[in-house]
Amino acid sequence: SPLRPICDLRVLDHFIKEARDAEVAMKSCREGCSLSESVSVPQTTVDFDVWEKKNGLDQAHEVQSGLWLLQQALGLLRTSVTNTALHSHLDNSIRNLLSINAVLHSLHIQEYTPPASAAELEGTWRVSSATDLLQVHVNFLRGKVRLLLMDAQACQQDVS
Amino acid sequence: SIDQAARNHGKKVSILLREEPENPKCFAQSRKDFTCFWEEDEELSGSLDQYSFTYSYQNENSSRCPLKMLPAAGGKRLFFCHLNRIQMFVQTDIEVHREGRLIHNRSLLIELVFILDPPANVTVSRTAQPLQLNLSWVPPALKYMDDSMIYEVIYTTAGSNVGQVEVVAASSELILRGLQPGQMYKIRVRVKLDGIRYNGYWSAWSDPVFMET
Amino acid sequence: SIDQAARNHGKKVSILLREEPENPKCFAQSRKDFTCFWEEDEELSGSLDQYSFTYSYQNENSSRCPLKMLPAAGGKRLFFCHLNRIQMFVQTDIEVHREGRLIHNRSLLIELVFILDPPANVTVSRTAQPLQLNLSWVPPALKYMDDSMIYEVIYTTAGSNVGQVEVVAASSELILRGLQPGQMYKIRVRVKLDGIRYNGYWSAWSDPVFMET
Repeated sequence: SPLRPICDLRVLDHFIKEARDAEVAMKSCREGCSLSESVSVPQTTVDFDVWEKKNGLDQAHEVQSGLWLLQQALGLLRTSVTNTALHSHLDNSIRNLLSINAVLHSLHIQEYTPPASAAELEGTWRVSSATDLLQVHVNFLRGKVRLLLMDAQACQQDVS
Repeated sequence: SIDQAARNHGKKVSILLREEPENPKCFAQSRKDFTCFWEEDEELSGSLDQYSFTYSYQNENSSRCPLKMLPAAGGKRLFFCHLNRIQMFVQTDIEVHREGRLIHNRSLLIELVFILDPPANVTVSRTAQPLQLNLSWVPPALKYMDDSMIYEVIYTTAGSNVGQVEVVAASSELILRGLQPGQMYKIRVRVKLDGIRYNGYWSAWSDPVFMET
Repeated sequence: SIDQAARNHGKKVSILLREEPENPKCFAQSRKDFTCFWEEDEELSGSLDQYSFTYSYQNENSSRCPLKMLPAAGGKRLFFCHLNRIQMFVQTDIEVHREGRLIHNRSLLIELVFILDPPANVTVSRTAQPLQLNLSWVPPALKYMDDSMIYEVIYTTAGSNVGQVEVVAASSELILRGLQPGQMYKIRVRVKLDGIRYNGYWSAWSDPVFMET
């Protein structure tokens, strides 16, 4: 069956709220919640003038590579955290990232081929604390991911 | 309570047996709780170890889900698989084999097969106006999903078989207007996800509440 | 108009002086317009060139923002910095020094400190039903943000001090129901971002509109 485009942005808003719940849980975590080594993360910052000048493919690529980096980073954090309450938040966050990829796929945004290593990606930086990582995660979803979904071509004709 | 949860679960199974022609029948109850099952005649069914239930999410290897068997009414048996790790917005492919032979297969999106618990604490009270009743209820507790729920309210008078139905979206209260005087009304509510982000089946009806106009 | 813009700006400053304990107080008005300020006693404050306001976005060098000073009521002075180049969804670190000594510092996300202009063209009309009024307004024009706005509507009868409040999300109209007959209603609306992607403070109230039931 042809995939229905998922245009309701509340899907993403839901993931944003859960990402924030994970960030809050991490902030109050006292034991077994540290990151074992520093990880590469995407730039979250949005200057609207700059963003609007990029073409759709570049915007999509920036979002997809960021989502991939966050998947790797959260996966690593998942293995270094021992706190069980956090496990459930992190499992959920990782599943949500996969779901966001599925949403992008439903909007006919070109499939992303991940690089062999994060070092190949431009515009990344490193964080060494779990709290910073989860903050980047929230800010990335609220910012670039939401902007990309909002402008998705597949949803433009959708005036029902 | 656990009793209540078991009763709700049983009702959901009945709803699917009635509503869903495909097999296995599957439903999500929350974002972490997905169940599939199918029914067989006791006489024709085999032992549990003859069956295998496998599922795979897009681009993932397939996994096996352990099965449980339960006797059911009318000489039937139900075979259940229950998943805690679920992935939404991604196609899920399901296969059931019996002794190596494929007996059921189905592809679905988990976010489209929700059955919620019925609305709780349905409460009715009189309003300042004579032929109106104020109705409210508590939506099933699903974090961040209550803005996607729609409700159906059915109300009937004691003698009558035909009920009047109202549909309510994204609100958990309703004023029933234009009622008949001096009647005992019986009111029930059910809930479903609205089909925009999430979809599924209508829940069971809530326990009824009664009020005289 | 420029007058209107200046009046709106002044109202936003008053709102922050009342609502925001931290210093400097900062607000965004649009995607390209971010202002910070703090207040000092005229007698204790220095000359403008004693102060420096610096800000930096994560992973960037810090920049200096030129300051302006304005006299305010009650023997106060306000020091303002206005940024045109703004970055959202990233932490902004702000420091204010006076003669080399740090007097204020604050970290914030610009997209979380919006104050919008109040809703415009608030319009009220009668409906077919007697004790209802139809209300609509025009949201502030902000690209990317119109689906993130929530509104508060307050309506009071002439004699009364207590208003009734309704909250509206993602719609710019409302039907007021259950009003009292033969009353003059005064109605005002304010707006805020909903807190998911963008957040901030409640705007000033719109100019009131009046309608008799």
